[in-house]
Amino acid sequence: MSEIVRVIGNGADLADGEVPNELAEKDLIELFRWLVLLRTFDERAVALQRQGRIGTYALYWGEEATQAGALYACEDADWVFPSYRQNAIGILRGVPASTVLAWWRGYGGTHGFWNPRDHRVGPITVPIATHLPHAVGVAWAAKIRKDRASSLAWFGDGATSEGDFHEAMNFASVLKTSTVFFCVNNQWAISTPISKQMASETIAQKAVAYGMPGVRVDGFDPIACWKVTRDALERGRQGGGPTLIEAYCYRIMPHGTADDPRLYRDEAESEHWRALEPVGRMAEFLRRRSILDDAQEEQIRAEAKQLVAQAVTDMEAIAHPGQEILFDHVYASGRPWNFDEALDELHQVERPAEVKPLGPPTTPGAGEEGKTI
Amino acid sequence: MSEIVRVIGNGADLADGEVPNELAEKDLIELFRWLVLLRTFDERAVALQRQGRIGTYALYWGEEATQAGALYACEDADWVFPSYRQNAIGILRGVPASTVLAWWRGYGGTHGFWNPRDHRVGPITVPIATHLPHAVGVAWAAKIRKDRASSLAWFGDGATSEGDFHEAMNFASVLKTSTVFFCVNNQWAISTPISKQMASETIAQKAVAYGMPGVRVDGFDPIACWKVTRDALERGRQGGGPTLIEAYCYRIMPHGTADDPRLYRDEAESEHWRALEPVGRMAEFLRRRSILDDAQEEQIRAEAKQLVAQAVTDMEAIAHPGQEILFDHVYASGRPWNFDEALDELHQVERPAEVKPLGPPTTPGAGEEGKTI
Amino acid sequence: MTAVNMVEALNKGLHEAMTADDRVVVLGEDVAKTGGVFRVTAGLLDRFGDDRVVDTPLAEAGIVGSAIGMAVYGLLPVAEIQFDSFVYPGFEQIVVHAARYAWRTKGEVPASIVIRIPYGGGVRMPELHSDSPESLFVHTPGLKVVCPSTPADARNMILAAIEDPDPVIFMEPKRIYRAGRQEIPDEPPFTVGNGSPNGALNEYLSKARVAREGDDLAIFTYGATVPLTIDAAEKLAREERVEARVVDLRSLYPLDVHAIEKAASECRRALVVHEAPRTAGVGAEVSSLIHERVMLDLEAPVGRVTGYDAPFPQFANEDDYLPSVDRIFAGAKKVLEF
Amino acid sequence: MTAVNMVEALNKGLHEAMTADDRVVVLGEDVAKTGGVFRVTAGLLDRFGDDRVVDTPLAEAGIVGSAIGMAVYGLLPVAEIQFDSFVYPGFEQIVVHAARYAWRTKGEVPASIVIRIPYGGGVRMPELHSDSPESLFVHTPGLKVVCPSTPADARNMILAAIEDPDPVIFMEPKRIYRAGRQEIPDEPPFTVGNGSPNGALNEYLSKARVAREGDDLAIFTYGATVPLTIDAAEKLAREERVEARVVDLRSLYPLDVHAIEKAASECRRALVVHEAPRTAGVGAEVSSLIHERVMLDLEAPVGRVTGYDAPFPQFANEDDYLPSVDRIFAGAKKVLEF
Ligand SMILES: Cc1ncc(C[n+]2csc(CCOP(=O)(O)OP(=O)(O)O)c2C)c(N)n1
Ligand SMILES: Cc1ncc(C[n+]2csc(CCOP(=O)(O)OP(=O)(O)O)c2C)c(N)n1
Ligand SMILES: [Mg+2]
Ligand SMILES: [Mg+2]
Repeated sequence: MSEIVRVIGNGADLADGEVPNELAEKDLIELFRWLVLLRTFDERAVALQRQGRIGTYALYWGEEATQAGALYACEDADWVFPSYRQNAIGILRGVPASTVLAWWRGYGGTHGFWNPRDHRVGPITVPIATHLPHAVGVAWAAKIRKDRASSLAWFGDGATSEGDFHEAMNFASVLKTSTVFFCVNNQWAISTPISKQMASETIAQKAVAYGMPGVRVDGFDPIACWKVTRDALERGRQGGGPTLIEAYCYRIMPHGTADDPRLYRDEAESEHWRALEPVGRMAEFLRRRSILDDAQEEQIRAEAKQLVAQAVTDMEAIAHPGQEILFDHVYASGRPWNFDEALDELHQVERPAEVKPLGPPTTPGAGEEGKTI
Repeated sequence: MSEIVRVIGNGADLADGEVPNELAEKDLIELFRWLVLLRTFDERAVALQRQGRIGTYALYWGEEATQAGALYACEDADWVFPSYRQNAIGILRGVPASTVLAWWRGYGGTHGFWNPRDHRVGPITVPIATHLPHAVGVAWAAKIRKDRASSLAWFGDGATSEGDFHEAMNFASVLKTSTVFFCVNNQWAISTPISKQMASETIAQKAVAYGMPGVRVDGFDPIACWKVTRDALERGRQGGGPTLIEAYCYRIMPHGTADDPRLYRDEAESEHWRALEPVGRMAEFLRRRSILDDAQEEQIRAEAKQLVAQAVTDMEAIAHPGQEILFDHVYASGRPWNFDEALDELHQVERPAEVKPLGPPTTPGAGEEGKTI
Repeated sequence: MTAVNMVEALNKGLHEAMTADDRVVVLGEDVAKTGGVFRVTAGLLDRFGDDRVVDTPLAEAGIVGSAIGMAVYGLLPVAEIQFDSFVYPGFEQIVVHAARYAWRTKGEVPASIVIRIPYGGGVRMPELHSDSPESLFVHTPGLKVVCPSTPADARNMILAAIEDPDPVIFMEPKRIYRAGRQEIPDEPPFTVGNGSPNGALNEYLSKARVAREGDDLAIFTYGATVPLTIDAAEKLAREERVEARVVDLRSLYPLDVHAIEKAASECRRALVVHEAPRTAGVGAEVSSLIHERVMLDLEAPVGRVTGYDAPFPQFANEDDYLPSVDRIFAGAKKVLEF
Repeated sequence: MTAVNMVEALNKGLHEAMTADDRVVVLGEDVAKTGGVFRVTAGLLDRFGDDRVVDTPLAEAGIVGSAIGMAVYGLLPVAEIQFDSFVYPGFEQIVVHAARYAWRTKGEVPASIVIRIPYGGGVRMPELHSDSPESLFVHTPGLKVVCPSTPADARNMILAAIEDPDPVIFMEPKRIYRAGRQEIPDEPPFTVGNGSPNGALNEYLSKARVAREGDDLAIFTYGATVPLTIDAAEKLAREERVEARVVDLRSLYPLDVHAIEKAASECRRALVVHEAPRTAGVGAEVSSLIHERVMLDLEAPVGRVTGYDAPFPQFANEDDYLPSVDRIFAGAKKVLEF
């Protein structure tokens, strides 16, 4: 099967490859900035969850390259569709980080949701693989309208088992939409290893079923992720149809903040992969090429920290949403009659005293042992 | 992509291949007998529909090799799951032909249904691709019970687009069930040609997505269909897991008795393929080898005719089912209370006068222009 | 004015919508080249081209899901589900996405799609071509569910459904697709795409219609059972000297609660009729609403004449399953004689 | 006797069923190695091996569909759907196959599967982990739908569901999974696989249970709202000197109509409580049944306190959405003061 595309070596036995010409030094720095911002957000979110300031959180620590690298390859008009795992991707496109945090705090409406058209970033999608047909529909619509927009959707190795993955891949290939199917193969779906998820040697080879190119890339390598995505988008724009990208990596972390991987896997394996994590690896790479120095890195990290800190402040400044939010925005055409009656019913009783911004931090045994998001 | 397996030539430029050793002359005659029986049933059913004695019917004229060839390769313990297209497959396993006809006459209960365990033949399945997971489940259960049984399911080219096809293929490959996915690629799904159904060059290559062998076979060649199925079952039984078979052929006939293909395709193309139809081709083949003579063929055809004629008589001897049939067999554990009340309601009014065994033969414009089954 | 049947009326509405607004696209299995198995989309391919009228692969989740994506981008897709029971594979996309996209995007990006579903029995088809799944959608917050029973309504309602920013499940009673012709105006009642004429949405998508006047009994129904109910009402008038008011609900979600209250309390007796199974069906909701709101006006409990809580039968017995004029008549008498 | 919570009770029942009958197999996402995200299937893998306890690929139609196939072959599969909303991709298999297999095979080969669905809100989870989809199944002929509200019922009902030849949708109120412990007998009430002790099925799968005695008002509910309703009843007793009878429906299809009639007519006032959306929900059916059958015994229309007809909210607002003790109390007072 196809080779794994890689650009960044490990500074030891694995040599660095060529940086594509189109990526100037300032691009590499900007890409690094994105990686650091994603990382900073993620680490902070985990801390917030531990403190009971947001709810269960699906962390993506280690998968930043698959997100920033792919997004950096997109044009501004291109649409991207995250799963829950790429929950913060919008912050690289202008969605306020506080909005994403508010989503995890259990806020809806204007606090926790955004308008996908504002930044061409789809909503956080919880039901596995269901956003893939949407990505196809968007690119299909753009094609009909003769617009230049492409689409990209991220999803996991587990998601490839769902019917929606298959139907979306097939629609895209038949309709030749410019869509990138970006599979983050972190080798785990909660406790299920990829060996129980599929019998194919690679995920990339699933593209053969659709007469579509399938590419494997090092999912810890942001430049390689950029490169394969750029190539796929280029081909798509020229009418070459969709591409399946398999970003081979590993879920170094638990599935979510309520998950305990020691129940089902040997954590020594995670340690092995941890050495390849993308943020440190990119920093090393830039240092080897003298593109990044201590001061600059410090500054980038400080800026990210600052941005996320502000987001936390902003999130916590949001007043707990009123009860009316239940009926807001359900219908774009206006409230049906029964909503008004429901509001009356709602207002008749005192608001439940137990409504807090959040319940206590997840404690096993408290009936909240669900560890999926 | 893989070669198309073929054994029977056309008596002209296309040479005959080797008949597998395991197929003795009596097997070839028996296989021919099956082909003739299926053909006879199908032609009679079309006539019955034209006469308004059964309802809309999904004919399979030309696809007999994919059915008889594959079934002949099965052991008695192996389970087979038809779509609507293989509706009469059960008659080769002991399901009364009158039962199948009764199904098309709109009869349920003991008249039009059978017990799949009696002959290891699944029910006629109308919703596309939904029987594929059942075939997987049966083979999986057999594996758990350490029984020798395998399973086989037939489905069309269009069915490969459904999520259930994908999920079943994936489950079978992960669980290594002994299952044969027998795709009858007749190149049409009602009015939709395969070029609008998929972008892959072949259907067989879809097996790559599941790390499963994919095989192409001439769908008009019963011996070749036998051979690839036998090989697949052999591999499955030895723990080699499932196989995808693509039986390449053509839907020479309309989709069903209410369909008019002239609306969407050039019927000259059908004519081209008609020359390859399996019953005549098998007869010619057997004659070339002097396995079949006129008298024998005559006799086989006469027997088939006789069997089907008897089935028509038997079907028409069935009294129109009573109203109680609505509530029969819905629950194996017995009738819930509301069924008894419903029966009371039913008996309160005179039975609708307009209940006839059948409505008039489908006439376009009469609100019955639906042409799918 | 032209006399058309329901198929022609829907076809006319689709032509009008596609002409008025080039964001309207039609997709589904066999909708383009043949114009749909019921010919509702006939002629659209020739007129509007294969960019806007598309024969899709055979996959309902793919159809609904990609239609949602198109709507998110800004188009107005009209998806056809070939027969009722084939909507089930698309059910997840409808419930978790179509119904929640507006909610999930601050009301700014509703899944502005129409899902057309020819539904119901009476056409002598094999298994799973005769279901009435509307209650499943009525129970799903975020959707609108409508069902015409006349050619004129069908045309107006399909236009309004396309105009409506919210996802509309558009149930088409296939049994009466060609049951009769009705004169309809040549010009559409409004132009699709002209900035949501809310009056039109209100008029055509949320209001019940009195299909027959009467004051002795209110019968609520929709779709293919409307003409049967009118026949039963005529029989009641003839044989029992009872004048039943027949209310064609048209909108199943939201229900036109004022029309329901009014008819029930004016007639003091009420009956609901539908083909779908009884338990937790639309009839249960209408019955509950009436009792909750105007029970004191009633002389009898609200009756229900519905499909039975059994799988839709093989077609030789479908007339036993379907509400018939006689069953509606008997159900009405039960309410009248209480 | 051992004191167990609902998770432990279900776990015990599954152990008992698997021990008694080797045709019982358990399948689903993450059910084996970790014992399920809620740990209901914990320990089964170690005890019964990976042939009978299987972590499947992530695909609900595949799970339900292959379970049906296993049942057709002769096994008794228990499938887990990880969370409520993830049943929708398996919906087609449930409606067109699980619900119709017996019917389609002369009653000889029912799809003898149990589909376990942890459902409902109150656990502070993100979108689509808090739905209550039971009404969709209640409306689907051919299924049984049950829902326990106590550890003892959970254990008896899971055993009976496995024993039952028909497909059972087994709704598990995840909010009260660990809400409290209850003493249950060490020995199971019957042995699974011993030729369908019909008494047991009848006892544990079709009968409502009076969870609190009272004669002034009948409140019908099930699942996680049972304890809340009992609290509301206590409050009614304290503050209003009204003794409400709380009826835990347990079986949602078929409903225990005799228990419903009896309680409603004896109390003369009735209320239905559930989390699922109101329109065409179980409450609508219960309300309709009561009015149809015993309206003359009623002093007031049957009330409904339910989830709203809106998508289940983001969790910071879920307590606003869910029926609370106060809302049930208010709903009861409305019925009482009518
Ligand atoms: C339809 C559906 N089924 C089940 C789940 C529960 N669930 C949440 S995450 C997850 C595993 C996903 O694995 P994968 O696709 O590999 O993505 P990853 O979590 O590794 O990013 C599961 C089963 C869900 N969200 N949606
Ligand atoms: C889920 C579902 N969607 C749609 C249909 C309507 N339908 C019946 S047959 C058919 C075409 C099937 O084509 P294919 O799979 O190639 O099989 P063939 O008819 O050629 O044997 C369609 C769309 C259906 N039966 N089930
Ligand atoms: Mg994964
Ligand atoms: Mg075909």
